[in-house]
Amino acid sequence: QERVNLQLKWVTQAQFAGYYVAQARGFYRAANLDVRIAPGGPDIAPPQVIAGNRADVIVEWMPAALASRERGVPLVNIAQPFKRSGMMLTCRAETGIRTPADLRGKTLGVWFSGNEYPFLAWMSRLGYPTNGTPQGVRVLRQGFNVDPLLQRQADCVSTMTYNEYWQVIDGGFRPEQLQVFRYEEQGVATLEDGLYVLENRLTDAAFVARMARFVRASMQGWDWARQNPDAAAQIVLDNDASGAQTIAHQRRMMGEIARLLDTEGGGRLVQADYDRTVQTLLSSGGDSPVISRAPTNAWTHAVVDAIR
Amino acid sequence: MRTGLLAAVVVLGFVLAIAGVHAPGEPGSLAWAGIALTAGLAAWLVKRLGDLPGQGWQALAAPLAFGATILALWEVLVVGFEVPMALMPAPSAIAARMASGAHLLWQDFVQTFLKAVLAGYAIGCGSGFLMALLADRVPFLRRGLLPIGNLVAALPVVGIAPIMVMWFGFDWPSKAAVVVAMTFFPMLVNTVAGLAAAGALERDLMRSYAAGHGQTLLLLRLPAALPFIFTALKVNAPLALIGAIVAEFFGSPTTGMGFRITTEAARLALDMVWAEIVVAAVVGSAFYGAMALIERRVTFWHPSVRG
Amino acid sequence: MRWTCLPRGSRFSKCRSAPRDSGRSPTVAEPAIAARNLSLVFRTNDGPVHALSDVNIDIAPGEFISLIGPSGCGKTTLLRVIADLEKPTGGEIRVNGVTPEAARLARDYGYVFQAPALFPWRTIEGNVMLPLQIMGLSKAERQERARQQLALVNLAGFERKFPWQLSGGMQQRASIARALAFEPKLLLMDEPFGALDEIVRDHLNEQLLKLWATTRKTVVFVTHSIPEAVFLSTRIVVMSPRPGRITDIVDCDLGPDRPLEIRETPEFLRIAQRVREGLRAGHSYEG
Amino acid sequence: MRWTCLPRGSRFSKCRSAPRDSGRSPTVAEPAIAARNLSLVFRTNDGPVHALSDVNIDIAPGEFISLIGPSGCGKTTLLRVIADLEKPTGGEIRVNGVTPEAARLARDYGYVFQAPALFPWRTIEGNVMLPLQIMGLSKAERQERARQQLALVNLAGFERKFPWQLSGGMQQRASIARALAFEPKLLLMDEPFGALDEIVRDHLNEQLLKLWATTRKTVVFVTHSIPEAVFLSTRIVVMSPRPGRITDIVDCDLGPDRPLEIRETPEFLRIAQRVREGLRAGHSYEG
Amino acid sequence: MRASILPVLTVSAGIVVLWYLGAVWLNWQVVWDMQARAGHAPDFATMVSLTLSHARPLLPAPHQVVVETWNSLTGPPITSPRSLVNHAMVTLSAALAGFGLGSLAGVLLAVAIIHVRALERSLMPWIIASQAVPVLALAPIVIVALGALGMTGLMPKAIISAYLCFFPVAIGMVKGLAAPDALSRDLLRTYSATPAQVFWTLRVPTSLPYLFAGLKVAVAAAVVGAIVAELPTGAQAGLGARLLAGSYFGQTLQIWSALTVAAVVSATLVGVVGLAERLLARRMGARA
Ligand SMILES: Nc1ncnc2c1ncn2[C@@H]1O[C@H](COP(=O)(O)OP(=O)(O)OP(=O)(O)O)[C@@H](O)[C@H]1O
Ligand SMILES: Nc1ncnc2c1ncn2[C@@H]1O[C@H](COP(=O)(O)OP(=O)(O)OP(=O)(O)O)[C@@H](O)[C@H]1O
Ligand SMILES: Cc1ncc(C[n+]2csc(CCO)c2C)c(N)n1
Ligand SMILES: [Mg+2]
Ligand SMILES: [Mg+2]
Repeated sequence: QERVNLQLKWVTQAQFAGYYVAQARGFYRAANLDVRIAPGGPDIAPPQVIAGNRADVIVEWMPAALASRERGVPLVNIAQPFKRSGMMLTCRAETGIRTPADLRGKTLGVWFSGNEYPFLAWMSRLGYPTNGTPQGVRVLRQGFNVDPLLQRQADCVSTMTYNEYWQVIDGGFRPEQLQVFRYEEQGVATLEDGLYVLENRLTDAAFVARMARFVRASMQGWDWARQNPDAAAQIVLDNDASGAQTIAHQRRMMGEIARLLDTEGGGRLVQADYDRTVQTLLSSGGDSPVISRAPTNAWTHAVVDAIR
Repeated sequence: MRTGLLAAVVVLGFVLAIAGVHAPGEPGSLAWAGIALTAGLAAWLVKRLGDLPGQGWQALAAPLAFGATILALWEVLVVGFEVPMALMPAPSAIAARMASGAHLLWQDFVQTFLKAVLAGYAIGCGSGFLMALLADRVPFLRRGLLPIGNLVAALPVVGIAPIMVMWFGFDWPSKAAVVVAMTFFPMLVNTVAGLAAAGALERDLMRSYAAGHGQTLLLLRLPAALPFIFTALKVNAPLALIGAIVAEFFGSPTTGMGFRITTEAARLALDMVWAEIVVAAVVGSAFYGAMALIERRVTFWHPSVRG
Repeated sequence: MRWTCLPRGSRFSKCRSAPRDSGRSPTVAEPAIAARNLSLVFRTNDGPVHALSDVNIDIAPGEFISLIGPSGCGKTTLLRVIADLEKPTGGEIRVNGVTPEAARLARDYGYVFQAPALFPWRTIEGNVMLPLQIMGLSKAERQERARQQLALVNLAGFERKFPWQLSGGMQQRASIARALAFEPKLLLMDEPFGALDEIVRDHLNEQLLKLWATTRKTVVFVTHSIPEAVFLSTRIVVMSPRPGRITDIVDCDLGPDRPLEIRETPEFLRIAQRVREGLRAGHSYEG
Repeated sequence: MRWTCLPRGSRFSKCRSAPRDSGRSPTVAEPAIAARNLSLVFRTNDGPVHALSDVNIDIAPGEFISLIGPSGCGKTTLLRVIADLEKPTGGEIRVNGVTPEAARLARDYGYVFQAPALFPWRTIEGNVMLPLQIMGLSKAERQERARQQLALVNLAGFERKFPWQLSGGMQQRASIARALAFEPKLLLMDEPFGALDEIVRDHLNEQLLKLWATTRKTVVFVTHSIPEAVFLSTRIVVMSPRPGRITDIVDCDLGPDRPLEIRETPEFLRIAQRVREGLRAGHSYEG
Repeated sequence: MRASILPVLTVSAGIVVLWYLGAVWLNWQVVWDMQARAGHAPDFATMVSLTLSHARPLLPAPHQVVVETWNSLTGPPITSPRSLVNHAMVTLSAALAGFGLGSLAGVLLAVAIIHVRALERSLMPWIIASQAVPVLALAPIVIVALGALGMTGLMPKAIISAYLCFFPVAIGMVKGLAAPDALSRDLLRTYSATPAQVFWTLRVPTSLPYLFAGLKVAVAAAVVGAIVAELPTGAQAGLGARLLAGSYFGQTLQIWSALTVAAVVSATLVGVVGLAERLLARRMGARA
């Protein structure tokens, strides 16, 4: 059996169900792989982990991956199981926010750490400065959860369709009391959860073959998870060492994740999505742009092609 | 004199080494041998400087030489082995970034140090001190409050920071609150220990004057406790800075040293991360140094100062 | 309170031993210090130490009492009990008609400890001013009194020094100045002149006697010097150790005016001899 | 080293003053202590203090030298310079032919400080054993010697007490026992008997004299008691303050056997008188 | 010991009362908003009971914390990831290892500094500077670097924990080792005692009050360090993981119960150090 170390972007949850399912159902073993899954967390930067040779492949969002590439960690996207973005901005309706135009002068919670670029791109498209001037918006670096919204410290907060949004609902809001803006719909969506490896390793045919088996088994896992959401949620829960997750929440998350997946494509990156992501990032502007020029060779179909 | 010559050799060695690694082409094994030799000489230089008598610039020479050596080695190794910036930037890259990002660094310094740290440090040390006095004054409280004080004050930052953000909002007050929680306990413990440090005979003297509790405190026990209190003030100086920076991790406005460190780290802009770290280290040391300086002046009578 | 001793030469013997268990001074209305069956036992890890046992004494206001006795016999302990620094484990003690605690709270005591106990963070002047500051005197007055007292103990010019910059004897003199500066009703002095040379000692003996004669303070004074005790005291209490108890109380009616030369008079030598015998009797080194 | 003093009665005057600036003992080959133009100035916040000025003295091996002088005249400082605890700012000093530092490193010194300096965390026995422990003696021997020395200073039974459970005089005796236990070549004693009563003091004086007579240690001894100095010493160094200097060196040829009664002999009293005059001359209280 | 039970109870009772009042006051707004959104307008008594039983409170009521803590301590089997006992043990072991390493390092450093003047001058400023470096920011790098050296599991956490706790020990100890008074040092000088002898017979006993004050701070810091170090290891197990997960999912009660356990662990460790101090002091003849 060949070893594969997989570094996740975040803590164990249904967002990564495919990988846990592939492991629990023996898909990896069937592909002659011994996969070790390392959960992430708020201060784990998967690119750093892979640059330090502590992982063979990582789950990362494309903005962060491209940023790393520009800073000397040559990440290459080998597969893109998530087709759509689940990120959105969720506002309390009582603030009177109905359209993006109403955001002016409001306080918005935003995730930083590489996740702020879609937001910045959106704001620069709307022409709102983000430095707290009254003509623009006031930005808070949102912590891990939606408390700022519940406690009225912010008018809007960032949420994922599959996670934080439901925490707002659990916090006592009914959907009609919320106004959501999906990044997909605002045209500033970027690609999320893709699989990335270091460029130089792709010259090794054996490694490409190993990754091909890995991607295939992972996509099998995603397929199974999509069809058996409740069982997948239970598998995720069994793998949660923190003991903090609840089954109800994970089931709901699995349901939402399923809508973002692209299992038919077998994880093949669609170039149009990639181009849109790069465009969005290049337009995010500011004093410290995440990428200053369009990257080259940041993705490859070599691995998905090798699957066949 | 010999020291001066040695210093010149070391400086020349490092200048050559740095120029060498920056020049195109791989440094050969001869170059590495030269670098190792220079490093050895530098260690000897630091030792010599450390043994210099005197209090003025001589006292600064050794740490500066030590620091400069570390920096030079760092530069040579990082550039020489072509370590990616994402893992470890070279000092020259950090310096360049410090120059170009000076306004951001200043803004973060104001937000984190001038607002959160100073406020939190003052309140935290002050309340730890007052709590110790209170516990000392009322034996009932001493027995009741101290165990509970231990309990409350030993809470981990990671746990309280999100709660403080909930309570005090995103801006600096929540960071100050975390700093309060962090600095409180060292001050409490040290003040309590210090208040027990006055000699029995001196206490008897005050007793024979029927000096009130306050007078005994002010005239005898607090002066005797000062060495302990300053220990806490010194320990707390860098601690407060760490506390504020870590607290910014759990929600913040878009300025602050902790904000910058985490966001830039996630983008692998490690030059900026290290620039902030340099600022933190310098500020923390200066803060500590200020406390140490005050300590020397105030506790001039203590054997550890008198020598 | 009047001086109760008879004028010089009016009686044949001015030195008279009081019966052991009633150490009462002849004409006492309300004693400054009255101890009844006083005892004190220290509990230590290896058994109790009987520091005071069955001590009875009445000290009239204005008396000058010396305690003398072998090392470890309980002199310091007795002073500490009087000053409310130690609670007796048996018996009773009254100071000026009240408990030692009440007397202490009324700031009746000036105590010169056996060790100087100066605060290292205060200058010599600052140390002498300490009790004055506690009593709430004005700064000007504090400084004036400190200056006077330091001059009295011949430490003028050392006001600004710190304790560790002084010799042992100088530190002890500073501590004497500190106790005198504050003009207490009751002066408790534990071997104050132990570390001083003969000449300074004589000088300070004279000064103390003068002070006592003019202010009529009650003084309890511990010393190891028999001539000093005889020269200064109205009565000398001889103690003996384990358990610490009073073995003899020697009256010492030399009258209020005592030039240094009195130490060569036969009466003086007789009293001294008597004290020496008392001391030797209670001592474990005899023979 | 032989005893250099003349037998009793062989000369008319046994007490002779040496010329001030050459304090040389008559028949010295290599002095145990030789000081030449020794001076020491303390720098303090308010100006320099001249603690020692131009001190010249030769002390032969086996001599018993007493230093006497007013409080603050530099006796302790001189002792500290001899013991390499203070560096002189001028002049030269040799101990057993080497520098004080070398002598210290050879563990030649036993020093009894003016204050007891007992470690509060050690029992009395532990304190007495401290130097023995440092010299590397076996545990059994340490205990045996500590027991002996404590018995000598009459502290048997207090081995397991901690210093604060002892009276002032008992602490001082413990510190004497500590210095004696380790049998140094050179004994430096700074007012060791200051806090002791006459009888213990006499007893310890005799013991010290016996020890000195049998072991022929060189002893430098600070005291404020003139009789004590005369009783113990072969020579008495009289000092005077500000700047601290030697004003007189009084020979004291009473011979090696000195019963306590010698203190009543006219020779004794004459020497004492001479010392007293020297002391008074250097004193600022005269008149 | 028994004498402190009543005061502790009294003070605790006072704090609990204040805490309840605080809970009502702090949670009022959120609960009111929630009720209003649901179209209710509850009366005062209902409001009070709601503020004390809210699932995502700003400040949970004491009984909520107690119940949650008790449940997660005793509910699941000890080996399960849902058991707080399990997490507490993970953190405790890292904290103890870190405390051991850190206080040893602190003491050794202080010893070195006291004896080699050059060290104090060249090293001390950098040690202080290193303390001002935010561990949490560097922790990922540290973990990655140590992982590259083959250290995983307990060790990296213990090292971060040690890094946080060596400083108070070192600073206190430097002070304490320099605290012996001049006379005692002179005494040993006359014996020409070796530096090692001065160290053991004089410096160590004098430094103990400083050492123990430092150790108490350090042991609490060790727990904090272990918790902080749990985050970049993937926050999988330990009280830090619980805190983070609780925070991530807005499970305020979970945060508070993890905090409670962390505080109890810290306070117990501080108490143990204090007990050791008292026992030692008694052996060294301290006055009652
Ligand atoms: N705190 C204490 N604990 C236990 N024993 C003590 C304590 N203080 C004093 N003692 C013992 O009490 C006895 C009397 O001590 P005290 O200090 O009164 O003697 P003293 O007469 O003043 O002696 P000295 O002339 O040596 O000062 C001694 O045996 C001493 O060991
Ligand atoms: N560390 C110091 N700093 C400054 N001055 C000092 C210091 N030590 C001693 N002196 C001064 O030196 C002089 C001599 O002091 P020393 O202790 O030698 O006197 P001494 O003869 O032993 O007196 P005593 O009999 O009172 O003990 C004094 O005036 C004292 O103030
Ligand atoms: C400090 C912090 N930074 C970023 C994210 C965003 N994030 C990282 S992974 C992920 C998937 C959702 O579960 C999301 C939204 C966060 N939550 N907290
Ligand atoms: Mg006494
Ligand atoms: Mg002296």
